[in-house]
Amino acid sequence: MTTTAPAAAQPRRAAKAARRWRFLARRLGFYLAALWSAVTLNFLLPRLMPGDAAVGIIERLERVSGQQVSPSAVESIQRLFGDPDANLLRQYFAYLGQIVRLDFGVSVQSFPTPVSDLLAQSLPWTVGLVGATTVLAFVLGTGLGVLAGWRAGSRFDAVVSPLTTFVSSVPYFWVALLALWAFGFLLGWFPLSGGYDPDAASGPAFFLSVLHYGALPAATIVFSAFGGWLLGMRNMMVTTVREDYVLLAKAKGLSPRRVMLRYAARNAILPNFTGFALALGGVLGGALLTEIVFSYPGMGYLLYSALNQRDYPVMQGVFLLITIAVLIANLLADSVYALLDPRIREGR
Amino acid sequence: MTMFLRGWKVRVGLTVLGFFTFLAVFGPWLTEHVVGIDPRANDITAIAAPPGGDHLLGTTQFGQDVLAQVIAGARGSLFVGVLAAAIGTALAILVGVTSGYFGGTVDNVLNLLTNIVLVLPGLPLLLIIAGYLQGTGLWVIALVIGLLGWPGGARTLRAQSLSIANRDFLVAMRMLGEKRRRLVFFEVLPHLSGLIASMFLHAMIGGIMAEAGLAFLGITDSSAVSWGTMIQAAQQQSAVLRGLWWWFVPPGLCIALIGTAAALVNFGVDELANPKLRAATRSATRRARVAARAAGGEA
Amino acid sequence: APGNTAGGGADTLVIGKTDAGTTYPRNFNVVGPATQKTPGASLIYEPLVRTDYSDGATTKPWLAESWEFSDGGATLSFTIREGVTFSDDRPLTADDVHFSLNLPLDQPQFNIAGVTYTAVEKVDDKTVAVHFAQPAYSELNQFANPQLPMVPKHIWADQDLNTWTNPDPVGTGPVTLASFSAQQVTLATRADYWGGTPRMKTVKIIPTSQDAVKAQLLRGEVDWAATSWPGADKEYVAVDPEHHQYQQYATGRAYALVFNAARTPFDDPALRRALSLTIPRTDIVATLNRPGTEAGPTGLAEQVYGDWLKADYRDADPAIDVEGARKALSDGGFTVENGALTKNGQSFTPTLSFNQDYGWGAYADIIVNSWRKTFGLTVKTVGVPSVNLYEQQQLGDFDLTVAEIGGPGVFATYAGFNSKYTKPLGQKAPANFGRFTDPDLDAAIQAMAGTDDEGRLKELAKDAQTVVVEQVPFAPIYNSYWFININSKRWGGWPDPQDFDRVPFPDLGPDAARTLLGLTPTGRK
Amino acid sequence: MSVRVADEVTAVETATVLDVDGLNVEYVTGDVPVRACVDVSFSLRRGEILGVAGESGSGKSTLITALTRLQRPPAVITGGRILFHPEGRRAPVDLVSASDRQLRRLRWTSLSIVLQSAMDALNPVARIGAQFVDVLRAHDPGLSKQAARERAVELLGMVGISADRARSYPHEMSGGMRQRATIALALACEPELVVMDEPTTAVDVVMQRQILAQVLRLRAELGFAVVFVTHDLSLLLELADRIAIMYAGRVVEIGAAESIYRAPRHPYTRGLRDSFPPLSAPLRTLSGIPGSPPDLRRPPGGCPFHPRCPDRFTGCEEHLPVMSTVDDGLVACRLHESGGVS
Amino acid sequence: MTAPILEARDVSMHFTVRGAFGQTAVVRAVEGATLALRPGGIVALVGESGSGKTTLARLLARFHRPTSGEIRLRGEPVGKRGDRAYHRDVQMVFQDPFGSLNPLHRVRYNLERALRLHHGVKDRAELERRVVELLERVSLVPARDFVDKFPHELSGGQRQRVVIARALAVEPAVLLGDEPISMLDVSIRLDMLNLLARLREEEGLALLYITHDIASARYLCDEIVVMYAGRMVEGGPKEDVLARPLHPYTRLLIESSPDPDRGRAALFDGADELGEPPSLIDPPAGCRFHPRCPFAMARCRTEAPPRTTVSSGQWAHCWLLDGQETT
Ligand SMILES: Nc1ncnc2c1ncn2[C@@H]1O[C@H](COP(=O)(O)OP(=O)(O)OP(=O)(O)O)[C@@H](O)[C@H]1O
Ligand SMILES: Nc1ncnc2c1ncn2[C@@H]1O[C@H](COP(=O)(O)OP(=O)(O)OP(=O)(O)O)[C@@H](O)[C@H]1O
Ligand SMILES: [Mg+2]
Ligand SMILES: [Mg+2]
Repeated sequence: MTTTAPAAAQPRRAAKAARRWRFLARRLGFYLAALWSAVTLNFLLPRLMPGDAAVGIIERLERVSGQQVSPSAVESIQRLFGDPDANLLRQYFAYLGQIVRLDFGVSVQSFPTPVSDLLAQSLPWTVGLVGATTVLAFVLGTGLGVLAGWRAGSRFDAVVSPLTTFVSSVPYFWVALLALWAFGFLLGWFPLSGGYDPDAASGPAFFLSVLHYGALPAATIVFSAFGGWLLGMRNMMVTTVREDYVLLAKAKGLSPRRVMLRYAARNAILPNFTGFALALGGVLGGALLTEIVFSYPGMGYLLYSALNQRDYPVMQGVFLLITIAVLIANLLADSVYALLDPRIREGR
Repeated sequence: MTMFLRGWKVRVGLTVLGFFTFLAVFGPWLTEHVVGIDPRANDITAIAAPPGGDHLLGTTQFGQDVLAQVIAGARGSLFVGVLAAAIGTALAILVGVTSGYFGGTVDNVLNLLTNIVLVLPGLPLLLIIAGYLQGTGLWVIALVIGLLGWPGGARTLRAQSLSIANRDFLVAMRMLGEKRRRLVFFEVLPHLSGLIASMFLHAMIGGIMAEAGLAFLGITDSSAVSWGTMIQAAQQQSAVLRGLWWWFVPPGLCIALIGTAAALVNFGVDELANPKLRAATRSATRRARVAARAAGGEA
Repeated sequence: APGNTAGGGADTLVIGKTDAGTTYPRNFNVVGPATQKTPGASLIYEPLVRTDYSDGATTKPWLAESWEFSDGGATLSFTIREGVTFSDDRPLTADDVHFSLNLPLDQPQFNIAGVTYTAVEKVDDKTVAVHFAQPAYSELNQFANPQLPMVPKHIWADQDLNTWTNPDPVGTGPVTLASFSAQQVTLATRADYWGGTPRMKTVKIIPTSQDAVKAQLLRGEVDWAATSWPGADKEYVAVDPEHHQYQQYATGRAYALVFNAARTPFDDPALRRALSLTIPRTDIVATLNRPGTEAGPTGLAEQVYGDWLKADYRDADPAIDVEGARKALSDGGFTVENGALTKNGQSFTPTLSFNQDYGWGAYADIIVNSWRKTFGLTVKTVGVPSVNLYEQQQLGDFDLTVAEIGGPGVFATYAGFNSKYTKPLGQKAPANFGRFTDPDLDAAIQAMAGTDDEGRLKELAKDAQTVVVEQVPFAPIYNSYWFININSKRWGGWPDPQDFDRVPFPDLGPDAARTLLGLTPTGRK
Repeated sequence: MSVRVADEVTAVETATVLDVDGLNVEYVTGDVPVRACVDVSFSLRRGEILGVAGESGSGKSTLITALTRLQRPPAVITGGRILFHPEGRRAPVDLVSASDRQLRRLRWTSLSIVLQSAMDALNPVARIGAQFVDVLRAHDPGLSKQAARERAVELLGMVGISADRARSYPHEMSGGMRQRATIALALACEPELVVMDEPTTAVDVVMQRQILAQVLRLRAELGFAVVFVTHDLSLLLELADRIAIMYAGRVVEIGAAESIYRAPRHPYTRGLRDSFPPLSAPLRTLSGIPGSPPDLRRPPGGCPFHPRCPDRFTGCEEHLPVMSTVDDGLVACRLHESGGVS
Repeated sequence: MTAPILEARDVSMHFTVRGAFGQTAVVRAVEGATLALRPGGIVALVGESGSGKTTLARLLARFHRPTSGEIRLRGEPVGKRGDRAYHRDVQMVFQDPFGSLNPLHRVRYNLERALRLHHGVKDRAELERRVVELLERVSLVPARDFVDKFPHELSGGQRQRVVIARALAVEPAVLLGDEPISMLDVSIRLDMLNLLARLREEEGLALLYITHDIASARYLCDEIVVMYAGRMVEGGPKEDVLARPLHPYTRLLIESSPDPDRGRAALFDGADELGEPPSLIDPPAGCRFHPRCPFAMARCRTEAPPRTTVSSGQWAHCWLLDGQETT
């Protein structure tokens, strides 16, 4: 409807840049609001919920030491972990201050190890395992989805799509259990727990052991995640293949491969891509159960153990980190989507 | 509707869903009168017994009958799935349709809320909240899953009702002088019913899976039987590594089956909404190929 | 090779640790309340005395060569063992002991061991004395607590324990930290350890899971672990009877059904007895895969407390006693109507809260099913996660619950039922969650605290047992054990549960040290 | 052949470029197939514009896609031949049975298409220029990227789009511009035949006029033949050399534009002509055609138009009229069957 | 001439739009439009796509509130009236007959709602009678065959009749038709136009007929108003406007419309370089047509031309007419 006269291009471009900035500012505002909500929620949850950290420690101490924690020890522990009666508002601002300084406090279960140490220890594992598998599942699922959608109704499609439906309906931790049993326990091909071979301390041996240890968890994550991408991509492909521009591309006598990839898939992938960016954001919190099944030393496991022991500082740290990752991924999704789809890029 | 029922996917899906619904509704009656075994009774003479004899699907480490538990578990799992889906979908409708239809400040506020809840990481948050509320029963678990499960749907519904709100027939009815509430319920909502049904099915699968996942982490009502608690119990007793497959395979399989069934029904719903998908089914292609071959055309 | 986790050589012992998550923090701050510390700390830092589970859980010397009560039991002087050195070659001195014992008094928030003495005094270069407010013969075992270790004053004196993680620990134990990684702790044994020289050069501790460790044991990747393995006979021992050992050592504690005596109708001992008599202990241990481990009526395991037990209570028949139970119920004036307990027109539908983290639900089912069968009584089971359950127990917010009872010694076991710990319902009680009050038991405990004469102690212990068996503050279900998994292909010399002087439990510091010292290489890799 | 065409096209080639013979296309859905093109036959000479007019659902788009073998499932060609006579080659190619490779070679270099909605016909995520380069290089692998880009600019210039627009995305251009771009795109490889499916329905009259003027001009320059489909008969009357009228999947009349306007033979053609009120001629009350088009799943027996036909007589509901030659045209109506079967 | 029943006086409509990036812009969709509808009269509003025809109709239907100017119903400014009362007099018919009927409701529902809302008819039999009567008025006979049909069971023309019947159920004084026939099959369009003409005759409705097809406008209406880029450029009795267009844009529009009766030679001449309609976000100053106008003068670029009325009530906004005013 609106056409740009070439002569007016210069001032237009400047105006467009200004608008872009304003847009970015707005988005940033949203992200800050979301972050603030997450932080506040994070602050409030442990305080609104019944029970305190000391109970968790005492219970666990009893279990570990096999001895009843004596009444005087109980008092000591309660003294060590905070004064629950302190002013809530003051606590809140102190907390915000801490967050800004990236100080997540001291872990309860590993007292006095700083939470940030624990986070730093777990982060690479999860990012490595889940990050890689998320990418892999996306590539695999989307690739197969392109094929299935391109030949919708073919035998390949007729077999792959329902099968995938089933596969993606299987609870993934259950698959993980089965895989662990079959390939780890019965066949002994893969280790049953851990992230690497501690004896292969460095160099290529270390790297290989990481691959070896990660193979089974990775396979189960890919197994249960690729189906979603496949089905999504297939349906988008089926819709896109019927678009006129694909028909026209075919009429142009281009090779089917080119039509499939450059015209159909290139357009069909757009919604899947948003999902992908979000999935990347979910990486940190995503494979919790898998990590637990395989005793993989990642964030999920950390969160789980923190949860069990009411280690609030760790829980808060993990949760915050995950939220930040999701927000960054959203921001990324926004911007990369705009890169991929010129209709959005130019802001219509 | 008849077209909806025609595809094999929908029929298979509905049959399986129906079967499990039947189990959920009549489960207790079935276990008592047909199987004849209380899912919680312990047969100490048959501990971790493989399928056969008195126990068709074998027994657990506690001498409890797996078949009876699977039947009883249908109720727990479906209860959580359906309730969570109902809560999530209801909220999604409330927020999404209100936001999309009314627009303005209401929309801005609700949209911000939706987006914020959407970016909060689901499973960890679920875990944390459910963790705080531990041991409080399937109700609470369903509630928590539902309360966190609405934003995606709300976003879709918002977009949809936004577009419907500007459709001519709505404008026309508004010009007739229909009240807003009536417009929303009689004109907008029926249009979203396919989408809502699809959302509900998705949410139900999600709810069942989430319950199982939470149970696996020990966040569950262990005095209720659900497939999730069965898997959890099996895992706790190392059933997997001890090869007691009859204990953990049936509940996992049931979840997979019900998920597949819901997904299959969803295919039908999708195809109903998007004729392009319908034309891309195997039967349609086959029919076309036969016709072409009969005519001898098209190399 | 796949999963070559151990990579242990002929001079390495590999311990698989199943209860500490997937990674270790580097935290040797042993007096902190952390539940996730670097494992192996109890082999580095040692207490003054140890508890001997092969002898009625009595106290035996460790870093203290001997001790002596004076002031009628209100003062306790320890004579420090000679020749003990820290791993930085400095000798253990009375100053170190004084510092270590004084630490919980000095900084009460680190009184994790729960010490009860009120002052510490260095008597001479070899002697340190502690003072109590009252006679404390029975409280000697607190010095065996791993949370009360002897630490080097020259290192610890100027650290802020609120932030210090003690990354490079220096202690008196048989090992030192050789290298640390989040997924493996490597300890080097000390040639100059006061107790002798272990034969291995390194001890590795790797994190693993309860399931994974079984495979690792089978493959010989782990030499030593402590995890319960129902079915180990078939799945493990039978595979290689010569090297695969699955050992059980009674901890002296027991899982018990605890009654909330502060709530009607559980204030009635007749009801408690009726319920206790109909707990199908044999069924439970059968599903646990631990036949023969039913607990006796006193809650004291015979394996540990053999000669402390009253003759009547030995070899108790674990079978349920339907007749006795029904009689007890009607003696108490109870009837069961429509599944509810009824007395004097009041009716009760009790609940049984159990720890759902350990899959206790099925055992709870077994118990309530038996009650339903015997009395027609309906009891609801409620699974509660461990932490919440613990909190509920402290608050007295339960009817019936399951808890582990016991401690090092008869005194420690029964002291927890002293009425002095009871608190009104809704307030946290540090012990005695069932709010049990019985003057006879209180008196027996009081008397035990005031003597160290073993004959007298045994007599008092029997009095206490009588109260417990008759008043039933709790109904013991099954005994608790340390489950030890051993693959002795590379290392021999393990203790035998039939006749042992040390429990080969890796976290039981002094016992673990003694175990290490006893191990001999088999020469295989 | 119209005189006006002779004025504009210097060398009118009388050779046939396309011969459609008994073409049948069905949509194979549900239990009963939709017969969207039934026994369609016509031929097209080089440089000629054949207009195809008909109501919505009469099978025009189906015909256009079938002509280029682009019909989408569930559409299936169930019979007939489409003989394409490439320039300089003796043997015609039957597009119906041609292999995919054969077709691909013919596509765009000999046979191109313009679709109804330009917004949908251009790849939304590729720049306009790139879409030209794409097809140019696909058919001439020797062409350098730079040369292809220059050619794209040249082609766009041909339809009055400035060079800097080559770097635009489709959504950045107005509807008219896009439609002109797709026409330029169709001419990129200088085809002999361009089929156009309502290329101007989505734009308004002023733009329509510009676009059609350009098509006419370019045809004069390049000499391609056109099959032009629309529901706007009044437009065709001005534009086309010959016009085919479709009803219910059948061609009911073909004739020179002039005679279709002045003397339509088929009652439907007449009705259609009278559905367009005049812009300058004196006004009179017009009636259109009563009733509505048939359901192609269950077309009425006999002449498909008979239920709406003002001139029907007994037998129309039973006998399917055959194509008969009447003067310089063909008509399928029993009123004119006496003229003899062609 | 009878008094106008519905009038737009100098109304403007500016939309604020927000792009995908959150930036805002003002679309001047309608500016300074003046229009009067009289009972029994049909006004055709023509213009190319995006010229603001629909927006003006929606303003008249009170679907939008004008940015400036006023709408008068029976000579009174609206604004005090409630929406329902207003819509009792003014109803609208949309372009897409499928889109303006909810596919989930039967014909009966649509008509009954209108009757209930505006006439409070509750009685079943009475409702039934009036529904049948309405269907007969729009020539959907036999009416009983149609009452229980769903929209998808009807052809386009039948659907549009239902839409009109629904509007008539209110018994309005004014009917606004926004391209009511453009989505219909060519063969049915005339039928529809004839129906509208009949309604005007029989009920004395005032009708606004929006179209981009000048030929049909000529066929149906009495008066033609031409819009260009949000502004009215010309209006007057139809034959005058078509035979002697005053504004260059009107001329262009008429010339562009297909007309087989006209010689072909002139038609496609010089059509190449006509340019495009302007952006409404940033419209040209002065006369909005000046960038495309072959007669553009310096003045056209800066000043908007005023309304000039010539004989017989034909008027236009064009500087070429400056000083030719006749009254
Ligand atoms: N995918 C399909 N499945 C079934 N029938 C179809 C399909 N596509 C088109 N048809 C039917 O085929 C017939 C011819 O359709 P076609 O699109 O060729 O008509 P058209 O003349 O181009 O109409 P329009 O003027 O509306 O574009 C119609 O009756 C239509 O209903
Ligand atoms: N709600 C709205 N928000 C923003 N802009 C609008 C809105 N409605 C219409 N417009 C803009 O106002 C201008 C006029 O639109 P309108 O629909 O009135 O034109 P029209 O003459 O009816 O066109 P057509 O012939 O295509 O129906 C267009 O540029 C359109 O994009
Ligand atoms: Mg068409
Ligand atoms: Mg419009």
